[in-house]
Amino acid sequence: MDILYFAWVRERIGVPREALETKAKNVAELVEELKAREERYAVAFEDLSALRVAVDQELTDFDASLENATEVAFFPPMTGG
Amino acid sequence: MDILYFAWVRERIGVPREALETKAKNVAELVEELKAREERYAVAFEDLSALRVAVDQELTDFDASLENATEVAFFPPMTGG
Amino acid sequence: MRVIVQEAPFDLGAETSAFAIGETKMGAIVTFTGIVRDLAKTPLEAMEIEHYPGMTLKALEGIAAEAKKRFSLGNVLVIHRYGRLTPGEMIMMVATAAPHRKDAFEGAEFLMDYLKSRAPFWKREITAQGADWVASKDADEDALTRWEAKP
Amino acid sequence: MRVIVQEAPFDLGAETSAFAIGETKMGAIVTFTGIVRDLAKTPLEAMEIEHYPGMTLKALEGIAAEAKKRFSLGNVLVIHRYGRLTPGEMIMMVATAAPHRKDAFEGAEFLMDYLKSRAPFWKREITAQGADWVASKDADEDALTRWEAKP
Repeated sequence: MDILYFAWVRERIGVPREALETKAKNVAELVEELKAREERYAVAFEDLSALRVAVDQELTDFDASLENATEVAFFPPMTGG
Repeated sequence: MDILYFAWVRERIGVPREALETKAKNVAELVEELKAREERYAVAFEDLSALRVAVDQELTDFDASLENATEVAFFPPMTGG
Repeated sequence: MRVIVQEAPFDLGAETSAFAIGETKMGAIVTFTGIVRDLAKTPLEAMEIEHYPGMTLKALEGIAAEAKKRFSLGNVLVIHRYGRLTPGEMIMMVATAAPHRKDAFEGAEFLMDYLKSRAPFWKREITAQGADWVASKDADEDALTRWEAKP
Repeated sequence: MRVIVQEAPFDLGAETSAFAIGETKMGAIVTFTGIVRDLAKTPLEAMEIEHYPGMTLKALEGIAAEAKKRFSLGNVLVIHRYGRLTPGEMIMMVATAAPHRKDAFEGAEFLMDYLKSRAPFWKREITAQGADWVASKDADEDALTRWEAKP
């Protein structure tokens, strides 16, 4: 599974994307897995209310299923326009 | 005093403007004076709710004073934009 | 503030571009353009717009000044044509610049609502069947209550 | 419907003009343009816009399609830039064509409200003091409730 990071989430984690083998069933489980890996993940995912997530390039929630998902992206609230 | 007519008011009265000596104190009195003159005025001013009036190029009401006024215009509701 | 009343066509692209250039304190530009529509049952040949020359510019300037008073706006542009126009031709445009998008949108909507019912223009549609004055719409008059209700 | 995501500048005048031409069934065109504003306490050197290449176009197309579903619209145009922009440069524009002005305005406002908070762009302001990610505004999130309340 490809994990992508944007804006300050990318800066805190230090890479724009990485490939990961995971058994996480939903986004929240994936987040817990990442947080357990290293301090920089724990810092980036400290406050989930400040984060947004897209699964396979569709905005969704942290309880979204990862079944058949190939790409998950984490980022702060968007500031387009 | 110059009296101006626009759109279908102009068409019904038959002239775009005319000069008039009047002692009318307000617009309503002027309208009565005009209606008394000829049938075409009576027809044009039959339904005042379908008309608008400007005194000295400012939109106003039919009870507006004509003191010091030099130009009165009658026309249907505007359709700009 | 720039208010123009003219018979000649205007260049929407050039006007919009000139309006927006150099607005470094403004984050938002909104434009509205009105076009002669051919929606009559019988094909529309032309739209004739009559106006009140002595009053038109003054009325448009008054509406633009009121918009600047009510909203946080930078520059404001109003162009309105009169005379004979054919379907597809542009009748008029407004443009507003503002620090934030809400003021730019509301400023432009305010201008349009007042232009519709308070600027001395009268439209007549010409078809093969003859000429008909366009009736004012209750909806256009009602649109003004949105602004009258506000402080 | 035309949706463009690009790093290069766009020509607001040419785009607006091309959009409006030949819309004989549409009476109203609204455009919105966003400009890099220099309102920071320390002078703004540049605004950097990051985006999510795989998702951006899809997200913008989804927002534009939703606008066409909700309002009586003709053509819709969305252009959004990314990369490094300096103050006064145009960031993005939307344009809507509609038979009536209300739909044209509401369509453009809908597009803007969703672009602000639902399109994957992130802005960073660069000053002599350093770089700061622009925080999302509660007001932008709140703006969406206007559309969610509607059927």
